[in-house]
Amino acid sequence: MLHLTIFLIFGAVCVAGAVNLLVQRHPINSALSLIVVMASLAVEYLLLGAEFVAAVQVIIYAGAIMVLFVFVIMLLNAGEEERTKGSRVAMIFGIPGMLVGSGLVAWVLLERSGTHAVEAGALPGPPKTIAWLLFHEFLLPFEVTSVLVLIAIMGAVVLAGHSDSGGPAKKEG
Amino acid sequence: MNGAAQVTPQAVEYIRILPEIVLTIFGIIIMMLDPLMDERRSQRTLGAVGLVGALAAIVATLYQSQYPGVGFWGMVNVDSFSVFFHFLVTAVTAVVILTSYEYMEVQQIRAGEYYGLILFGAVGMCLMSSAVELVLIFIALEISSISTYILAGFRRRAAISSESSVKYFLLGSFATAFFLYGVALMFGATGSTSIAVIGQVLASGQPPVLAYVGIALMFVGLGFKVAAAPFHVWTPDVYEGAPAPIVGFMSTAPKAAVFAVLLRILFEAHAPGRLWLIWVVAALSMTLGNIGALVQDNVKRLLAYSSIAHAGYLLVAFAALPANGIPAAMFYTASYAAMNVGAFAVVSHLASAGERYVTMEDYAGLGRRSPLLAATLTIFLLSLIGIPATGGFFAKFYVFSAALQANLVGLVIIGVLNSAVGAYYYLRVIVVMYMREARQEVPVSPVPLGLGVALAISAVATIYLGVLPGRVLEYATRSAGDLLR
Amino acid sequence: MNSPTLDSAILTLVTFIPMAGALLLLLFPRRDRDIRIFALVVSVLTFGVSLHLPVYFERARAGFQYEINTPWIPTPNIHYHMGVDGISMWLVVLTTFLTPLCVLISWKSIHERVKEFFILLLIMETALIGVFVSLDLFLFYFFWEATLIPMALLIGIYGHERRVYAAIKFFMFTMIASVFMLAAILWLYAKLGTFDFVAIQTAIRNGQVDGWVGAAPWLFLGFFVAFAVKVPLFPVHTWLPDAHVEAPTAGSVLLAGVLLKMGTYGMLRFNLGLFPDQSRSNAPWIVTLALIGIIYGALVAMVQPNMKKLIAYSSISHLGFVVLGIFSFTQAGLDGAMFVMLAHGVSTGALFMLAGILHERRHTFEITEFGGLATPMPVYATFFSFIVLASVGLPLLNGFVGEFLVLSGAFRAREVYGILGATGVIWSACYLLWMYQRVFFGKVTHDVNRTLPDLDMRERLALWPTAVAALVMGVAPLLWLNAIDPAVQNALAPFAQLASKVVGQ
Amino acid sequence: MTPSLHLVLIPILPLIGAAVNGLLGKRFSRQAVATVALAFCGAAFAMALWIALRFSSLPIPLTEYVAPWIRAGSFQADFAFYLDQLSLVMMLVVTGVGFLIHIYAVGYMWEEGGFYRFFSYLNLFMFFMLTLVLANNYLLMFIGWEGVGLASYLLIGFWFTKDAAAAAGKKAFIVNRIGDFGFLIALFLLIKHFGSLNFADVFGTIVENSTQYPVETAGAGLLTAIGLLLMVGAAGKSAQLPLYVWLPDAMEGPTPVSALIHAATMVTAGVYMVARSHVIFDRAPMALTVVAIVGTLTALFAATIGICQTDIKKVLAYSTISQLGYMFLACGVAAYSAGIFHLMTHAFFKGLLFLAAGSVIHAIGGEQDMRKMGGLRDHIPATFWTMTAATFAIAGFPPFAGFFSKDEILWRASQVSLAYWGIGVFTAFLTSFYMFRLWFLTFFGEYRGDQEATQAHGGIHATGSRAGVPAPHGHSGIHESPKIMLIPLAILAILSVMGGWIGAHRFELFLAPVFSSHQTAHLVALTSEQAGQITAMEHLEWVFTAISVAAAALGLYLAWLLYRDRPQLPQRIANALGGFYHAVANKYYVDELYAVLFVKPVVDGSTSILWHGVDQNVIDDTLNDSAEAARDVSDSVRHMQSGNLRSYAGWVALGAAGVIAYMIWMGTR
Amino acid sequence: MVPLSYYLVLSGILFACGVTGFLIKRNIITIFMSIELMLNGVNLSFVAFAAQWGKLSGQIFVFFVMVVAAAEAAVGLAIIIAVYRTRETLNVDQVNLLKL
Repeated sequence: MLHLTIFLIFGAVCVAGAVNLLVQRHPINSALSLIVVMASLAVEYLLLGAEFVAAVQVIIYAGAIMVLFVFVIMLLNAGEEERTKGSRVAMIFGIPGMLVGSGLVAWVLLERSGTHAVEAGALPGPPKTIAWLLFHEFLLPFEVTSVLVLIAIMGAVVLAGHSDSGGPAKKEG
Repeated sequence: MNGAAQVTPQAVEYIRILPEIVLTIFGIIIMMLDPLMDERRSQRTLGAVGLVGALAAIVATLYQSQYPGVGFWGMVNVDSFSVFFHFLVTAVTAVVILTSYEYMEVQQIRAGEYYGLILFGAVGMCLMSSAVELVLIFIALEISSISTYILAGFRRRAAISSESSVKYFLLGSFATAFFLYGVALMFGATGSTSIAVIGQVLASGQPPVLAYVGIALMFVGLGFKVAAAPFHVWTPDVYEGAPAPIVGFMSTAPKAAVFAVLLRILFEAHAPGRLWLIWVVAALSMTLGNIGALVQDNVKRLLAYSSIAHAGYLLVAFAALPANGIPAAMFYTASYAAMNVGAFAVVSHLASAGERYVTMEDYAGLGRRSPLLAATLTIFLLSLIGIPATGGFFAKFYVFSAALQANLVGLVIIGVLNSAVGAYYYLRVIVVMYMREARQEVPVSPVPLGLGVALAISAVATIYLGVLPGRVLEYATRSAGDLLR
Repeated sequence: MNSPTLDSAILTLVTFIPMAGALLLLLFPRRDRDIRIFALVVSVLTFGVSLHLPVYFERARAGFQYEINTPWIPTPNIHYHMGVDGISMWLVVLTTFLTPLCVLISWKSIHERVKEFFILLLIMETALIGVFVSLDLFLFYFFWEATLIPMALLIGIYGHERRVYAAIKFFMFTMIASVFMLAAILWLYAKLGTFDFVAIQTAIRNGQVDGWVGAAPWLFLGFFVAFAVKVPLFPVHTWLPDAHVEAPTAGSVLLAGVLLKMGTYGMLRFNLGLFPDQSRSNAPWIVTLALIGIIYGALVAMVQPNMKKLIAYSSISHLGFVVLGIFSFTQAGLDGAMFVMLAHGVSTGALFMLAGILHERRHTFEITEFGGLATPMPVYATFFSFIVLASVGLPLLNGFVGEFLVLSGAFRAREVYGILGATGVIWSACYLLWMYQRVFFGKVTHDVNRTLPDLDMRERLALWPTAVAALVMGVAPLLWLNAIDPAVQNALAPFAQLASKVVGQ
Repeated sequence: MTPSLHLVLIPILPLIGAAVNGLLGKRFSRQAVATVALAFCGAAFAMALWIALRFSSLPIPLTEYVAPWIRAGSFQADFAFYLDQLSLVMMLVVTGVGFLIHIYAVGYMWEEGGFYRFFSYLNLFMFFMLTLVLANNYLLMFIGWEGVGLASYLLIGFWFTKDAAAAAGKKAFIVNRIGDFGFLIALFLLIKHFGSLNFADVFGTIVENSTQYPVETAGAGLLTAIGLLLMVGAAGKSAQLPLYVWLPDAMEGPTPVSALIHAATMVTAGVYMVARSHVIFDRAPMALTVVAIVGTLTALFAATIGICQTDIKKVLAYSTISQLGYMFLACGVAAYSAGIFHLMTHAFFKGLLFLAAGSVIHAIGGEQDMRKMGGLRDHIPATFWTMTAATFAIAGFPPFAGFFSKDEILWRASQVSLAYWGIGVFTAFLTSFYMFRLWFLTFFGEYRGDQEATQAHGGIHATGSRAGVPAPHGHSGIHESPKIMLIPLAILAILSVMGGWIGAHRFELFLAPVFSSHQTAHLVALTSEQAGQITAMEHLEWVFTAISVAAAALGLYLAWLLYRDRPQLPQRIANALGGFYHAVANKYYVDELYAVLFVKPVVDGSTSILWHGVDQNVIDDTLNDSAEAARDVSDSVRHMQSGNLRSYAGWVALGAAGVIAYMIWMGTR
Repeated sequence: MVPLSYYLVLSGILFACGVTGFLIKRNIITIFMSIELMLNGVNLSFVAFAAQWGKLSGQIFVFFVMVVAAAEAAVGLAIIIAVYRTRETLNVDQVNLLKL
């Protein structure tokens, strides 16, 4: 019961954070709501017994990635969002599409995915086991991510770095 | 599953990822050389290194084909199918690098990252075709995607380039999320992310609905990557804004790799319920792509629409029976790669500094100013139309005949009609080149060696596939057998 | 010598000599004169070699001769299968006959991008010959489509003012139509696993194709639409006048002389050959269209102010005769249809050459720009009148034999066909003679025309063969008919039942 | 059996002449051209004579097979020639009159440009005409049939710089084509039902299977259809109603051409064809009736027009039409030999009339309007006298040739219906009237032309005289024609006088093998039934003859009255008649009527409805509109690409929803 | 005891919120954050399914997803900076030079 309560509380926080992300107009507020979502998700992971994931969620996601976001928001001094009307398609087709799609998926998840229930900490995921998996069965993906990271670094350097001539970028085309 | 018991991979398993390793190593070499050289010299040297890397990867692929089998605990599977796509990707990479030499100099683009990203991207693409595990596929997909996001924005000073990049990036990530959600649901439905296992589960008895949803979401993600309607909307914008050689690259190599993934998921994993889904998507892609292209004046944008249409033709093969459909699709990717890379090579040559000359008007009188270049482009365009004696013809031919063998008459009718309508806009380019006089002076510099070689390779490949398609198709058929085994 | 090796290689030779010539031409330096001479040599050589076909042809044998059949592409099962019968052989010869004349007639009128022009022309010849000799549906389609590009380029690059429009129109019309044929071919392949014409024909006749009953009408239409546009049959003919008017002379000659025959040849070979039942049941409306084409084409031709357009519409009318003959399913009708194809190729080809000669001098085709030309250009006028008379269908010239046979065949099939078709005889006299009168008779109305030079040697050289051919074909049509007849008989075998039924009525 | 007569040579010889002159004549001198033309034409005549001399010893009918021509399946038509009494007569007339006219033409055309061309065409005409009469099958006959049309076209348009000449040539060809259309359909019917076009085959089949091909009295059958269609062809070629319109215009051609083609030979081809096909017509009484009616009406109709014409050649042209009507009348009453007889005599006197008229025109420098002639009797006596002979012949005065043949026709016609006879006699009166009108206007009274026109020597004789002109003329007022022209005149005059003396009955006897061998039971029955009546009417014939001669005399008197005695009277009569006179003078406005009824609707309809309407507005616009529509659709598809990222995501979301919905539906099915 | 489907629905809601955010937000950075939201939703699914099947590999996936997300973030933000430099705006509705 406690389990369910915790789930519900943090689930609600999580959803509230997500919705807040949507309604907030200043990006920094959205970023903060996102951090709330991530943190509450970390609790849900713990409920599911994924300790390692929960930790990583907090450290990498909420920590590193979101810091990056906040940093960029600050850097670009992004102000409040203007409510421009750029896209009717998104409203006329996108939102209904999203509603229909997620409704259908929700229906499937509720009705068709069986009546499994999970105990708190049902599948403990201690770092050691995870590490074993990571360096054996998932060795290749793990190694490959290094390429991914390399690309990310290069990309960041190329795109965000100063242009070759050193001066501010000119507008073209 | 030989990997379960063992602790470290065997040597042969490294051979099974040899091309990827080679590409990575050369990518790293480029990165390390880059700071050691001054700007001017680095352009050529790094390009040369990149080319060597791509060629080495081709050699590695050929070598690798001697050692088929599974590696890394069921993560990768080297079979003729993967070898086919490895070869395709690495060859395209090599040609694109050749194309880029001149472009880099004209556009003043930093070479180190450029070639490095191409090679690293190729790693992802290669891996996609040999990966048989959804997570690895996902990572490989991301490698190729992210590298192309960056490459699309490489002309940083051009607003359209960065816009192209950001659009591609955001929508790409959006679609990736769908794909990933699909993977998750698939994992939930079958308890595994290994394609082989999924295939076993799905093939035995009625698959759970969750699996259907999983397939649907993965299809959305992959459909986006191959620019299939209605997930194609990004294509014209991105292709227009991205540097021309990169468009040539990203409209072929990653697409081919994603098609490989799609083939694996749909056929090797015995995805259920694909027929009408593909039917509609294919029909829609062909139609929207062709119709959209009719009024385009920007050649890059035109070719973008054309690539949507070609994705549609290709998807027709997916609706066919696997035994015919897979080889047809593979052949199509190959010939599409040949002609499209070639076409974009010409476009990038003509674009000139700042990609100024990319509209139809700029091509006027090309047949007179630069007959050979115009003739080469004509070959590619004819192939894109699907005129006999070019690869494009046989590609369509196989696809449609595969579809007919599955009795998809309606789809074939839509397809052939589309290819006839599509002829119009390719023809417009030819017409402009040969039959109209230039209104303004558009400079055409002589074709440099690298580009010449690239064009020659593409043209020869296009013609070869159009005159003697037998061997390639035979190989593709064998691969299909491997895949379906 | 008529050796077996040569026999099997001859079709390949005939088909690809022009292609080889084109490739060699690629390597030529841009010396226009040499290029012209070389192109002429190649085309004459092709003609010479192609004469082997009729010379050693076994007239009495109905089947395919000079066959060559080797696998080309294993998957799909494509064979390099060529062969000719009495029907296709003459079309090959017609093609090789007209090409040297095209080279000659383009000698001076093409002075820019000469090399490309002759390369395109020679490639065109290869493709055209290929269409007629292919016995593998795939190979056929291959050549069929291959004709499109060089012709579109010839029109688009070397044509007149509205050349681009005409080129695109030509391309799109024929392209859209021919994809239906592709679909039909693919269907056949999907069911039978072969493209071989003979094999498919046998399978169909033995009823070995599943789903045939439902599919056959559509397949028939698929083929028919492609051919009908090429012919061109009535409602889909509008590309032809535009294409002709804009095309350079050589383009027009090949277009009218050979290209259109691809359509009628296709109907004869494939529609009749593969779908006898469907041909039979669809004949009424096809014949109706053909008749409309005959009369309509003639009437519209009559009021054209543009000489080339007039000839183009007359082609529509003449090709209507061919279709009428083919779908009369009578021996005479088909013999006649074949003969009209050949005769029309010669005489309309010559007419276009003549129009082109005039254009070279005056750069216009408007009839009102001329008048009284017989005074400054008597030799030209004589040639023109001869060809006009051939085209009008004067007995002892080539036009008559075919039209007569077609009409008598059509009449035999159903009286009203013959009667309506025969009105075309009147119309053709009307529009051609009227045009001739306006161009050549009366006083010279424009001063520029007073000093027009008459034909020079080269032009005479180009025109003489057509004139001689027109005469020989009219006087001794048996030279052609005795090869055509058995082949037609063969083609009509499945219709024997029908024929007897009609006669019985 | 004679091994071979080389009949083929008869048509071929002129063809060779035509080819030689046509290809090389440009470099020949005029003498050489004339020599070639005359030699080959004369050779043909000589051969014809030679055959005629041997005729009694030949196995008649005689077929000479030369070469195969067309074969398609079981149908075949060959180059083969056929000789019987009928073709012999025709051959002699054609070669004989043709040769004479050739001779005449040498003189007449001497100063013209394109001399070689003219003789090449003329020889070509001979070739086709001889092919026509010697053919052994309808298709070969059709060659000649069309071929003479061609030659006529070429020769009418010989002075091609004259628009009227060119137009007339074209008109002739096209109107002939309309007739040929009927001929062709008849051929198709023959092929369909007999499988052959050989005279022997077709007629043999009909005669042998009289049960299958009975006399079609009950209603129109196959043979009636064939007969009527053949008649359409004949009407085109022989200028019968309603297809006669080309012949008057054809007078734009040089006069020898008018004489040879449009009087003596070609225009009679229709008569020959009907006579040749008599086996068919005999069994198709309805067709015969049509032939007779058409012939009668044409005779009358053309004669009335002839009265008011002022152009000397036009008068002759309408007279020709009228005389041809007589011949058809003869055929229509199954009096084929009478028709052929008239054909022959007509060839003599009408040929002569034209040649003489040519001589007149030649004499006064190209003037053709009779109102500007007059009093030429003294200037050109030879022409006058020959012309007189011909005029009396055509008017039907005994003992001139025309009397015998016309009388025979009228008599035979009266046997069938008195209406035919009545109209025939009235026409004879008209004929006599307008011929003597011509005669008086031309040769009597005062010369009404202006002297200068004769000096200038005519607009059409554009080219100047050259060295070697046989007789000095052209610049010294009215002059007689040279000898080379007068000799043919003389010969023809003799023939016009004596040509009828063999007598219609003897002529009929000669042709009897042709026309009676297949005589049907029906006609035989008819004649035997009425045999007594016929003998009873023997004396009636004399009465009829007297009446027709009286009619001719009346015509002569009236002409004398109006044009000699009181020249002002015609104008008053014309005024009194008013509209009717104008209608007649303007040839009943038939040309205009045709123009309004046929030509204009076709041309306008083709232009505005078919070309601009269907082709451009319907077909092309439909296609352009659909292309435009495709572009519009394309434009709207473009607008999917609004450039807005969120819209793109919207499309993706929508698509995803669709895919998900579909897959869930698949999964839960 | 929490029914598994609750977790899954929660993940679905997050995913849907992410999609919605992509559709309605104008600021490029916020849109990017919406994508992160979607990925987080997916991660929850992975962990939940891992619990359902008793397979740890599901948790490994999450790890990889995070790595990818990190890489994407680095690149994505760099791209955003580049865009900002050329366009001086972060409003997607104004980043529409490329269209039609």
